[in-house]
Amino acid sequence: MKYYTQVNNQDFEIDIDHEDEITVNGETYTIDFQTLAEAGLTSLLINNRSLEGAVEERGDVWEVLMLGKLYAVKVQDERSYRLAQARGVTTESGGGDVKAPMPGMIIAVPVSVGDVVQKGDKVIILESMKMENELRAPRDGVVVQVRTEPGASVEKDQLLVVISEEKGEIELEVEE
Amino acid sequence: MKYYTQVNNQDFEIDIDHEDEITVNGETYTIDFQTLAEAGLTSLLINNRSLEGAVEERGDVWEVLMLGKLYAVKVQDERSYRLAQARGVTTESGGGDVKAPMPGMIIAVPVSVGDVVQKGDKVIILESMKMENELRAPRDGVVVQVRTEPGASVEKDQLLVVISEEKGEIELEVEE
Amino acid sequence: MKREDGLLTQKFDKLLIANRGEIAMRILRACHELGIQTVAVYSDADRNAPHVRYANEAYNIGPAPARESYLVMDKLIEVAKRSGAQAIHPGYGFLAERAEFAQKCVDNDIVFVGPPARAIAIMGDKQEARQTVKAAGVPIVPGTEPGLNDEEMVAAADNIGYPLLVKAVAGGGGKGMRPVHRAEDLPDAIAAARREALAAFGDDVVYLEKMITEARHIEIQLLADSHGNTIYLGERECSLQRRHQKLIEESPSFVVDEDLRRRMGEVAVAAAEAVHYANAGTIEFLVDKDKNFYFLEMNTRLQVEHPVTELVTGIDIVQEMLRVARGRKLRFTQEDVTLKGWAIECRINAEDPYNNYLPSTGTITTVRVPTGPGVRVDTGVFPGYEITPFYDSMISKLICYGETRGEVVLRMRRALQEYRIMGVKTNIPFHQIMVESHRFLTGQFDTSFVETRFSMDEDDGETHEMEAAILAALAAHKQGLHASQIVAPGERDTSNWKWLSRWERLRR
Amino acid sequence: MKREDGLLTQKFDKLLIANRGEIAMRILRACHELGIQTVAVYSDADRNAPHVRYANEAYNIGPAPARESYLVMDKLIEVAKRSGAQAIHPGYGFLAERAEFAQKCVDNDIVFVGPPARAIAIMGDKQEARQTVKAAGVPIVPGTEPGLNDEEMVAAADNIGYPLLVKAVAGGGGKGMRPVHRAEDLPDAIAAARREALAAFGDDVVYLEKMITEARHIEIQLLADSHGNTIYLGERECSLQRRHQKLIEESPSFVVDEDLRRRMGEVAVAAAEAVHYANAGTIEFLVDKDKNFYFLEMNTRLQVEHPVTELVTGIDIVQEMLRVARGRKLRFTQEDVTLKGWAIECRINAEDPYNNYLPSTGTITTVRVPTGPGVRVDTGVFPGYEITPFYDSMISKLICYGETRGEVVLRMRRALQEYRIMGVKTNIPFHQIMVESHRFLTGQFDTSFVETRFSMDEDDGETHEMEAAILAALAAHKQGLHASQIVAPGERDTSNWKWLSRWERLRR
Repeated sequence: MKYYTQVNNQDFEIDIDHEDEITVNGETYTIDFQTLAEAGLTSLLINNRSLEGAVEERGDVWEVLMLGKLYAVKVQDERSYRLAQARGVTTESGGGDVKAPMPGMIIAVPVSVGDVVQKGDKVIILESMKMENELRAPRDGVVVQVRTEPGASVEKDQLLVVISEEKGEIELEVEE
Repeated sequence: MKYYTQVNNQDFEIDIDHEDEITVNGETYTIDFQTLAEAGLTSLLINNRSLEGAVEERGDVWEVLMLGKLYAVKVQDERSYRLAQARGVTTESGGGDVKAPMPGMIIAVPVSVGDVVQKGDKVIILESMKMENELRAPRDGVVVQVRTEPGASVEKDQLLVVISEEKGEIELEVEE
Repeated sequence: MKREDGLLTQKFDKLLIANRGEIAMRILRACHELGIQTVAVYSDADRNAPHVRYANEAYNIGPAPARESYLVMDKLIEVAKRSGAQAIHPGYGFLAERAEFAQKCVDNDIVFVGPPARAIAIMGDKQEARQTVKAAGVPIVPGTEPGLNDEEMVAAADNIGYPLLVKAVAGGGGKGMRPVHRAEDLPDAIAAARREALAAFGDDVVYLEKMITEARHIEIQLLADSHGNTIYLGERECSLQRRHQKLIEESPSFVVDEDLRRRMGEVAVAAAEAVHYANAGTIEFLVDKDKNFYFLEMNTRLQVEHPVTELVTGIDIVQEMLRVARGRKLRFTQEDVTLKGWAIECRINAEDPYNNYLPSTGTITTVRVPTGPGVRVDTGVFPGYEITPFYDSMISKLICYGETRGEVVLRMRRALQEYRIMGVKTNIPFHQIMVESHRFLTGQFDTSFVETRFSMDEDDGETHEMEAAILAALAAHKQGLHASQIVAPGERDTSNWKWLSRWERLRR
Repeated sequence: MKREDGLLTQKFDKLLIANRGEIAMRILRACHELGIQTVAVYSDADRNAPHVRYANEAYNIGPAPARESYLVMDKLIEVAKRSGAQAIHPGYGFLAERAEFAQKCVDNDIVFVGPPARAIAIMGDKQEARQTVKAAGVPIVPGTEPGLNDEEMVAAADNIGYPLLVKAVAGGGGKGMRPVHRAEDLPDAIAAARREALAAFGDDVVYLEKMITEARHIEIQLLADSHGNTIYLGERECSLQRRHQKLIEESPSFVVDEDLRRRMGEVAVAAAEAVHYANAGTIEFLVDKDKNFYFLEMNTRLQVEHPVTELVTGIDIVQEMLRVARGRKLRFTQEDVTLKGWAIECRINAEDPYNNYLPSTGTITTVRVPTGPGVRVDTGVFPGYEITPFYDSMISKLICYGETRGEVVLRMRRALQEYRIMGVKTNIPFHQIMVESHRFLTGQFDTSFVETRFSMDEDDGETHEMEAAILAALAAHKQGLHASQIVAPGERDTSNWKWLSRWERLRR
């Protein structure tokens, strides 16, 4: 079975047809893959290299924690991949959403609809865990929606601001 | 609901009718009982005393590990208790069985059928984990069965020797 | 013995811990090692927390917000009386530096394991603290009086010069504090500091202080008994901070030699004696590049980073706090205190270093702490523990000890690699990159290093994208195989898949 | 550098660990802290073991029985060559004291992290060892030559006097050893010792030795480099044993003063130098009640109980082993070695102290290790780990450190209480009763204490039958409630209940 994976902007085509063998971008490796009793932990021997990773499906990505580092891996089987290609959906979709990373209270909203922002600009100040936290624009673009206001209490993952890459995309983004 | 419990030869009658209250041998306590995310762990606040116990059902007893000590608790609801009383089954049944506590090889069987043994006498020498382990008579009595021989490989919990309290009990024990 | 200034010392055999998390666990352990019975308190959010399970007794004190539970003095006093606890240890944070609470304990004949109320009050008022220690001959940083209005402060700022700091009188731990580099930013900074201080401490009085640049934050740990003996237990290097939150602490410091240690120690003892201090406390200093040191503030409590001092001195500070509070004399003179080896602490927080260090809430699913030689973990979390917005985001303290700084850094590197925390994001990658960085290894850092000269992109360690992709693909494949055995292949149903994933975990 | 006697020292950056369990983890950690790449080997039973997951590379070497995997020298040499490992650390047990293996490594140009093969061979032959050290002026226990037949031994026994010990020439760790108190028991004991030695070591040659009564087992840790420098790192008190298996070790010893330590240390160094020893090793002594000490044997390897020495000396013994094997000089002279504080180790075994200490097999379901100040845990198990009859029953080593023995005993008590291991029975209750016992607290014990004067019934601590009954009833009740929501109440169906129990766990 073929899988299309993407992590940190790197793509890997992975074929899994045998229990003890894997092909990655055309190169074949001997493997021994085990899921462990501790929730989410896995052990992989690949050409006798040993790797332990914690793997959890979270939303539409697989999170892999390995040697202290966290990787978000998008995994698609052939069918999903082809469908996505046909639809023209890029893996960047949703990249303009600013969501609340935790519950809290909005202290300030330094942007308004129509503002042009650059990646890294402050768009929301959220108080939580006794600290003021700055939420920043995930990309260059135009503020197309502001869904909150100072003083509002927000839940985790609540959508606060939407930034579109170009003005023409506004409709499309909202539909998604 | 009433439960009859027995642990280390002590009996406790326990009534559980409310979530935050328990009656033990007629005395009532305020409780807050929680099962934790780690398998088998529980937390009990009883009149504000805090106890953490690991609880697992194992065979016909509940094993409770608390403050480093392991307790084997027999728990019967009213119906099972009455039935058992009616049948006259005592909690001592099976106390004459010598089973293999782990897999291994039989080194010696120092007793034969018909031997009179005292509690603590060697009845089997089993090699396992690179050590010779002595299995001892669990009570005074007469050897009524020897189900193994030197050189035999045995599995965990395999019945090796049966010791009857009195000769007359032989039939009954075997039937059980 | 009861003193005028609110110091009560007497024997006790049952103690209430007015705190939660890792520090509650730390105090519980010290009590149990001394044979003292323990009483825990918990908010509705903490019923299953380790400190509740580990204590001899536990009492609910209200809803999750600290203001309705851990900060309600009368509830704590009432639980102490009800349970028969003759002493209260406040830990750090919450009520630890509230003179009123220390006094309330004493008024109820309960030993407060800390300094006298009067000492807390003086040192808690940053301005009074500065005046008091200045009079005792302790060098201080130039700044303004408190209680000026915004306009007066703006005027005073020019005399002090930039950069400067806006600081809340009631502040601590970086809250209610703002650095200002240009005059035009001052009004906003004053407003922000007032707002934060009001929210955190109910008091919006602020003042200005000169900012010492290229400064190191170095603090001296003190121990004092109620018989007039005060000693210092060497220094802690705490320069690695972000937004005034300490991230890595170590002892000894790279830049402190025997002579500087003795001079700072003696000044710190003088500062404490100026307020008739008792129990454990810390004098924080700024040390500039010419090794001049200035009094910053006194923390009149146990500190988060106390373990590094415990490891290099061999003295259990929390046990000493309890002994001193019982009225015993210190078991050490200054000459008995020797430093051996090196210790480093990394604070492991639930936050995302790749996303502006935003706190990460959620439920911790898996925890495996590093063990083995030279590794200590002080933690209050466990699988099933929920990181909530109610309390701070610290998960644990990972502390390593060894013969030399080099050995400890390498040990920390392997301990960070061993640590497994799933369910929330953590700052372990931050620590990993930091302990590999040239500047950390060579001790070339000051308090502004993390914010101005450190980046997560500096990572020159290996990354393992391909291996991560393989693990994810194999996990997805294995989940798919299970699923196909159960449900007919077809349109992917997410809820169903999730159930199957759990079901698979169950079957293992 | 390659010596005639089988000592090869040279730089290496990749090492194979020819072991498993906690000691494999210990060595892996030391390697990673020194930047050495690691190669693990594993039997079919150990695919998921931590040492496999933690190493950089891992190779299967055969079926679960050690004789078909961990003891097969050629497989290990082959994996070392295949993986490019230039060194092998044998740990303890398995091939650690097989001169043939040490020599095979050297013949293949692989560094054996241990002494020269010749030293292993001499010290491994108990009789030759006695003769060699006797010639070097080391006091030894009276006994017979080896290789006598049963009749000759029975005749010789009368000259030695009872009680005496039957010991296997190839023995170690209590295997192939039998105490004999009366002449009539001697023939059986010889037979049993021969049988056990044959099974364990493939060699049934035994000899007799006088049994020193009321003796303490005290050993001296040595470190030697390949440049002729040998130092001692103080003593370990290992008298608490059962059937010659050590259960609790500590450093320093209650009965060793500065003078005795120096004299034993110097004798130990002389014994090691007599065989041109290199790397880490231990001289075991029996110390009688008049503080006479007798050479018992030399362990030519790292010992299980090395951590207590690490904690009181501050020296990482495993890292030193690796440095010395790379040909480096010792970084310490004898004068640099100072003891500070006290350390105690409890071996946590999967065995039932209430049932004649029978080993307990099964799968470990839950593990929560104690943490916090002064606690170190060296372990190789985890949830899902199966305790099998193939390997020994040690789960972990729990080591506590503190200023004084009293502090450490109290710390050990709380650490034992914190430890949670579910799925198999453990000897934690044994340790709990021991650390509370008057004789342990006052240091009044010898090697026969556990077997002859200690009983699990001595427990005068509290027991909590009622609380255990309540927990069990509540758990049963909760399970029943869940069950009644799913299946119609009626005849109890065990398989169904078990499923529900798991289902409940899943839903939490």
